[in-house]
Amino acid sequence: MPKLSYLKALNRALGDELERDPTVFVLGEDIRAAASNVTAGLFARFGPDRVLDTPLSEQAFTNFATGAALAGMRPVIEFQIPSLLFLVFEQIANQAHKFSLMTGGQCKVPVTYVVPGSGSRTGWAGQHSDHPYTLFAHVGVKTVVPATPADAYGLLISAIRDDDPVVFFAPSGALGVRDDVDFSTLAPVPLGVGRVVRGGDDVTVVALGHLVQDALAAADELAGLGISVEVFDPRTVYPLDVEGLAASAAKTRRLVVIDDSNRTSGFAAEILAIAAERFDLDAPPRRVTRPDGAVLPFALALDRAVQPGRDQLVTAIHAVLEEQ
Amino acid sequence: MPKLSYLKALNRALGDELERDPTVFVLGEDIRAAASNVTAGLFARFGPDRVLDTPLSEQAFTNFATGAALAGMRPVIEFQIPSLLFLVFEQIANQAHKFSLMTGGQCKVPVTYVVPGSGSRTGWAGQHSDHPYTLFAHVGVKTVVPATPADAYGLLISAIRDDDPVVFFAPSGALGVRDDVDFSTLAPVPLGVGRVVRGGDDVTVVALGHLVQDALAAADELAGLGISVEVFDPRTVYPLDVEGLAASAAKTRRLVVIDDSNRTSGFAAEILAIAAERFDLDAPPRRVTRPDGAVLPFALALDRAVQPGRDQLVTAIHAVLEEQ
Amino acid sequence: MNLYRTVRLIRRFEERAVEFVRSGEIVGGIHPYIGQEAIAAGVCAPLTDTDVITSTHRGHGHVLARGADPARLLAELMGRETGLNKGRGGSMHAADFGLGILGANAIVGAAGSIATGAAWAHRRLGRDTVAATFFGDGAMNEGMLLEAFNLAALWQVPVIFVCENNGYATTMPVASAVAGSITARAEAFGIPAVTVDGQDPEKVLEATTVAVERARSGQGPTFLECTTYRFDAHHTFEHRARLTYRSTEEISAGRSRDPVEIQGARLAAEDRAVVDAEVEALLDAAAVIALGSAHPDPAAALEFLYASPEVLR
Amino acid sequence: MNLYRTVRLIRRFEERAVEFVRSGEIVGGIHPYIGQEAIAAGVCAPLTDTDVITSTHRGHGHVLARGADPARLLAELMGRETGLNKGRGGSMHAADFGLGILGANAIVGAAGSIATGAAWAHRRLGRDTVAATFFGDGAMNEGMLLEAFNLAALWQVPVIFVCENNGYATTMPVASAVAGSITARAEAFGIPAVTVDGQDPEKVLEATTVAVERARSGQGPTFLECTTYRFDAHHTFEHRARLTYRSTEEISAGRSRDPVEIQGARLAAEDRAVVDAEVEALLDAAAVIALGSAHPDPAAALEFLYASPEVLR
Ligand SMILES: Cc1ncc(C[n+]2csc(CCOP(=O)(O)OP(=O)(O)O)c2C)c(N)n1
Ligand SMILES: Cc1ncc(C[n+]2csc(CCOP(=O)(O)OP(=O)(O)O)c2C)c(N)n1
Ligand SMILES: [Mg+2]
Ligand SMILES: [Mg+2]
Repeated sequence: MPKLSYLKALNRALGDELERDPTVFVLGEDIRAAASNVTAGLFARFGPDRVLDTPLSEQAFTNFATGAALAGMRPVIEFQIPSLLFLVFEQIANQAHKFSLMTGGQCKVPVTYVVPGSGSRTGWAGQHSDHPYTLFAHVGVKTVVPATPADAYGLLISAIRDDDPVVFFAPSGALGVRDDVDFSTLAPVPLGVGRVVRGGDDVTVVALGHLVQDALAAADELAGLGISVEVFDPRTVYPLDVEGLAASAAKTRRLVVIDDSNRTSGFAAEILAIAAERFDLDAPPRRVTRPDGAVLPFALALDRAVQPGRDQLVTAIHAVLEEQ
Repeated sequence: MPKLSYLKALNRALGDELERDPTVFVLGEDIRAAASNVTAGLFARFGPDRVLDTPLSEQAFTNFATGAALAGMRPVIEFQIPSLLFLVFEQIANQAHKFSLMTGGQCKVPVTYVVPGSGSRTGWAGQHSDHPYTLFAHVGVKTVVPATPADAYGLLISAIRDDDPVVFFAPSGALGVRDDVDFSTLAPVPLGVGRVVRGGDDVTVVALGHLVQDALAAADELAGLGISVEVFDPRTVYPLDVEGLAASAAKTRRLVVIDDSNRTSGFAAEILAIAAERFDLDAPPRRVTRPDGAVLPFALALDRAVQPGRDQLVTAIHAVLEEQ
Repeated sequence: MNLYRTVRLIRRFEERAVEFVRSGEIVGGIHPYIGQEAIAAGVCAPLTDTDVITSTHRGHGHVLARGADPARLLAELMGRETGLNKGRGGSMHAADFGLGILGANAIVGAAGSIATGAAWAHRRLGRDTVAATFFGDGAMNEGMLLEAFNLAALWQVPVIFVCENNGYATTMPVASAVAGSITARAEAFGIPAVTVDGQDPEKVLEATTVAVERARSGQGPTFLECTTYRFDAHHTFEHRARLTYRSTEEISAGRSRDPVEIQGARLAAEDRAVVDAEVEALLDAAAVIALGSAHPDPAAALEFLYASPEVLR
Repeated sequence: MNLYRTVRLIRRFEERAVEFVRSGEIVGGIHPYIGQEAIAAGVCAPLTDTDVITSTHRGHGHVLARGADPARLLAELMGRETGLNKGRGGSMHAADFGLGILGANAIVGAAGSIATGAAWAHRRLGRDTVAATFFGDGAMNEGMLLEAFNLAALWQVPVIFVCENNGYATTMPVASAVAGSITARAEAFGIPAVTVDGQDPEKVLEATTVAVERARSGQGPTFLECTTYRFDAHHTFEHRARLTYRSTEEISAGRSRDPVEIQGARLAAEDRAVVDAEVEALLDAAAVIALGSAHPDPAAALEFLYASPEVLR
């Protein structure tokens, strides 16, 4: 079977949707030259009206996309850096997200915001290493963080076709992932539906994006000790597949979340809150996250120290297995 | 004893700090005319260099304050509307917050961001009714939401004197609160220290800002039924007084949180996550929040329907008391 | 005649709305457009059916001039189900997509880029749409609006930037807030800019006609600075607060150039009386309709939150 | 002589830094300043001890021209404890508050308003500080920078806005990104603006001297557009990616006006050789120091997160 990389999956999804739907267009910085590679070849294929290089005017071009959406188009914006989403937080959370309700349902704003390379970028330091999916989930903007090339393809297609704004985070740590993929099976993946990536009986590990790989590695490692780990990837942070999560937790009765957000009120906090409200567990659940207020230091070992990783995950799994 | 209103407490705190420390100055929109009343009289008292009317340039004046802080001053910014914090999210979360670590501790950024009138403003609708304290707590910016005039005074003083950025939310619903206050007892209130507002034995209700009053009213109502409610006000969302909370929960062994954030990954989610990790409770904890993705509709009854309120709180308290 | 009817309609609508704020039928107050009516009237007159506008916190005039039903606007201000936005938006979000009104916007400076995107998209979709976007002098200091000027100029977007310079952003005088010159800011982006007497509907119409022509024929954006004066409060809260940032002399000087009178003087007295009576009858009827309309059901508070409603849990 | 020393120092520092990126000693890459050295040199020369600067993602030149120790800058790029920022900042955040270097900034357009606030505050605190803030042509489209122009002009802040127009924002040519004119944008805010040959350190110095004088004497901001050319990649990642947005002819034309050669030609050959040798010795020593410096302890990863450290839990 041919290999498909995560990055190439994004590129393919964009190309397919541009091809299929003439109202789709892509805009962003350096997307013509495809500096991030996500839009490679698209300018040549679709021309300047469908692949629009923007000046460094993030706020205006984000609202520009909202306006274009109000006029009937489906813009996809590529953002070069995760923190650019901070710069346009008003434009997404307070404009695009609110138009439907505020106008009494007169309009829709189908814009997709893609961040290829979210999270630590190995040496890009404090202002370029955020992974802010929790922020958008909290305000109620649909938020996806795919882990695999096939999910990246399928969720990007769904995000573009969705009638609401969707923020799509492609973690730096996942961009290089390559999988064997039968291209004919590539298909839309619905928002809000999680996936059991690996079945297990003793504990459920919830992981998103690049951390799914860490979770699988931890599961492999622990399998050697006779511990059976189930890995659940919600794929969409909001809306969240609570039922899928509940089913897994009901089976394993133990829960650990690994989350590349800050601890306080992060994605993991929501999972633990749901667990507290609804799940019947045999041990207190645990979370492995960035520390509160985390700013990623430049020096590589420090950057790594601030990110949740496999070792902490393994420790947390042992802890929930020992406790009752 | 004289009455002190919450609004007047803010005004008094600003006046006292401007008086005490020549490096303090206030900037914002219409603060000279004191459109919000928070800065009433300050322009006449301290002049244009200390009370600086800004043009509508929120991003630049927020960074301007960061620059002034780097030069040794203690700026206080008044924001007219909570959603203006969305507009300057990058400037607070990605600039002011990160300077200390990124520079290896070479500098500090003691800026205070004050939002008088956060949350629903009764008829100001979708884009003016946010109460975004969770967002700042999540990124690790110090965040306070005082409930009473004395706390408003004391926490604003502490926020201004703190060497880090602090976001200060004064809820619309609390601005009119007036308490009997012995002015000689007004004093700084430390960040990160909660308060048991009302002692009780059967259940702990965690509430912030204007919701403390709702919690007290619910406690009064339930006292009539023989239910003893403890009301815990963390006052600071981040850093959070986990020990104070833990002590209360250990006593009552039941927990309800009322929170004017959206549900997903809100402040209440963090409290429930901590409960799941650390507390030994007799019933699953509950949260009463805004719904996910909430946009406040204009029509008053709809606006009210989307906010967490006393009735839902009472229902939730009954629920945790009935469950085990 | 039409221009007069529009300015008169806006004026009387606003005066009545202020009364409804006082009586409590309108909750949350409004930003009255009184004094600035000539701009909405003059800008909207040359627009055609396929054109679009965006508006501001001070938006009733724009919405009415663009042809919205006063009864539905009033019902919106009263939060009724028959309102333009089904009572979900209120004063600062009034929209009527059927008329190309993409909404008032409560964030100063936000709508310019939305209008630019909409105009560009309509053009891309093969329509000959022109967009007009209103904003105040205060908005000239918002970076996101200045960014929009750049996009519009770069891509020759058919958008007309209408700056209503009423001398103040709330209490902040324009001279203390805007360094340099308003029109120079637009010109710096290569956008032709003119200053127009914003109290005279015909002057505004004239300038807009030129701008519409430029836009329609693919020559891109135009910037109109319309000088005007706000006769009433920034917002009705000011009726209770005592903010002293304008002298009484300044206010009466400002009021002396009343767009309703300026345009009214161009009509025969009897014609004017006919229009006035018509407007009054229309607004009487609007009030009856609005006041008689149902309040939305609180159980439906989250209707319309998502275009794809399955998200809610 | 000093100007030559500075441009030569920056050039050789950057060439060595690019090597260290290749060898893996510098992780994450850098934005080389090669070709633009005259601007940093010319702007920083007339500044005095109490002045401050802010810098950009392409910041090594500014930091060196302002007098930072090359060993500590290099150590920073290598993430070492002896680095300017103790290895916490890296290339895009290099700062030295002792020298008034308020930091490079990784967000395009952000630093202009920070510099404006710092300059205003120093002035308020009784110092005669002038701030110089560097940014690229791409930043001219960031609203927050345009807003800063307004604040600086309104309040007559002693800040010099230095636009390094190297013709591109990453791959985006300035003509496709900036409608109108760069200097007109500053002038529209009432800020005097000049265009300077950014390849000639003396020309830059001359223009800056006038600007510093204006600022120091309370006459407010000045805007300098320095035309220049980036000889190398936008970022070292481009050494691996094949981005084709500049023709080879254009690149060689751009490189033909080399600031090191322009300034070098003004020196006697032997003087130049002395400086070159000195610079090489300095950088040799810097490399030894940097490479020999300790890596920070991962256990201290969150040191400095708060100025008041009690927050961490
Ligand atoms: C971005 C933003 N900043 C501040 C406000 C609060 N505010 C609402 S209207 C207004 C003044 C606007 O002045 P101008 O643009 O001149 O319009 P005018 O009110 O005079 O019509 C302010 C400060 C806001 N709504 N949005
Ligand atoms: C606000 C923002 N947008 C985008 C980026 C990504 N980015 C970094 S440098 C750059 C180009 C900057 O161009 P210019 O200002 O001309 O400076 P130059 O790189 O040419 O020195 C871009 C797009 C960023 N860091 N910040
Ligand atoms: Mg105005
Ligand atoms: Mg450039």
